[in-house]
Amino acid sequence: MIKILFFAALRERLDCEQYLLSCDGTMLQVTDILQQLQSRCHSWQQELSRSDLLCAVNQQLVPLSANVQDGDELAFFPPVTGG
Amino acid sequence: MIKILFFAALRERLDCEQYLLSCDGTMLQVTDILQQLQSRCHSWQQELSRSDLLCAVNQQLVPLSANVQDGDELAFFPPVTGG
Amino acid sequence: MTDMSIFVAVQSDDFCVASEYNELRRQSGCGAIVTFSGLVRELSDNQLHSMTLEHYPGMTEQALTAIAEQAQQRWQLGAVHLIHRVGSLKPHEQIVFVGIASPHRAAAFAAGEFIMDYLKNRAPLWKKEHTSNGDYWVEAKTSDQHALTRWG
Amino acid sequence: MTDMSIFVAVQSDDFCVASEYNELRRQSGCGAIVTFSGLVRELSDNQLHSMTLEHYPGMTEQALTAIAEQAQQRWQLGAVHLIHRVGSLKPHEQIVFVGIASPHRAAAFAAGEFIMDYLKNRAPLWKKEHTSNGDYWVEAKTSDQHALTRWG
Repeated sequence: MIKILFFAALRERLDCEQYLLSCDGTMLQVTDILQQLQSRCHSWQQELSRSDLLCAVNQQLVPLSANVQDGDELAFFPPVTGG
Repeated sequence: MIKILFFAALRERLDCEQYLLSCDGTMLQVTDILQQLQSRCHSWQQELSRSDLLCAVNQQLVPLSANVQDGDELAFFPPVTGG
Repeated sequence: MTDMSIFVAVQSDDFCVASEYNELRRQSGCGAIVTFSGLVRELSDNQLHSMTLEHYPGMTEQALTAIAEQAQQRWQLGAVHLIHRVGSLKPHEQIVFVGIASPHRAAAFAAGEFIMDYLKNRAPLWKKEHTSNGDYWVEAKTSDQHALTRWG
Repeated sequence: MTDMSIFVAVQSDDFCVASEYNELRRQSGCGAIVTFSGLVRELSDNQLHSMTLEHYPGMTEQALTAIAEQAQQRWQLGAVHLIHRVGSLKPHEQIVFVGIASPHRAAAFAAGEFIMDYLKNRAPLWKKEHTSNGDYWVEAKTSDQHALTRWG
């Protein structure tokens, strides 16, 4: 199982805070997961193909080419605006 | 009359805090006054020819080429070390 | 300077700059203390009623700690205090605090700027403004992205 | 931002960073407050008993005000507070305070650094250290002179 979190404007637009993806144990890239999520519906397709989408695996910022495996916590969010 | 003030290490080395120079009303350069002061004795000669000597006329930093006139307040001091 | 310390907090409560400053001052061997505080600015015409700071619990603390550690690797620092508030904030309220104690002023200033630049680009925090005209997520500024380039 | 203000003081009394910060926070339209405090550092082996800050009364106040004004011409600043102590100071005591309130953090940081760089080179203040080995006037640092070059 891979836990996927969405934050801020992305969370609101997807109307989803957390999504659980079953995982057969093979190593995946973040891009593979994104493709699966994008195929859910038109709005997910649109929101998850934004060029400014940021991604964290196990709470570390990573590029979309990063690997993910069973048990990981994956998060997608828009550019940050703290400070 | 021109009031001349000395500060910090320079004041100590000259053993002089304030020096009054009579002035006949003609416009002088700071360098002219320095020459007069340097001629007083060997230690004044030495201390007042240091290349890092700073000068203020009427409490504004100026180069040694600046003009001074009767009634001005002139000050010499070493590089500043506040902050 | 005998030791280095990092203090990081993510909290909904307000912070007290005076307390943080007094802690930083206790760091031995430090002749320079720089603090930065970020406040909620009003919009023009007082349209901003409040702001909500959303964050990624757990990751925010890690990200802020990592940024403080990077600063300590780059400069000789005695102490770094980094506090970010989350939740609902009104205009004029304090949002973020960065405090640096260092032997030297150049290091203290540079570390403060570095930490704020990285925080603005790397810490998972998002602002939503509640205004007379509706609620809006704040857009990231390209100037904040450009600020990072100077650190190589 | 409705107005700009400059507060300059040269005093033997200690100052209170918390009070200065609270004043700076009152400046409307400012989202960023940067403070710098300089403290008396110990020498190695605790040899420093105290320090005397000599200054040029009258000129010091003028020089500090002129530096603050220059900063306000370069950057969009709401308020600048600049306090320098004179007289006898012990290790760990506060020497100098610079506080900046500005709409933007980059301006606040830059103005703080600018003011300290100019103060170190232009304000008529001199430090004499009283140590176990005697009394010594502090030598000006070339690094402080070089710091000025970046401001053009």
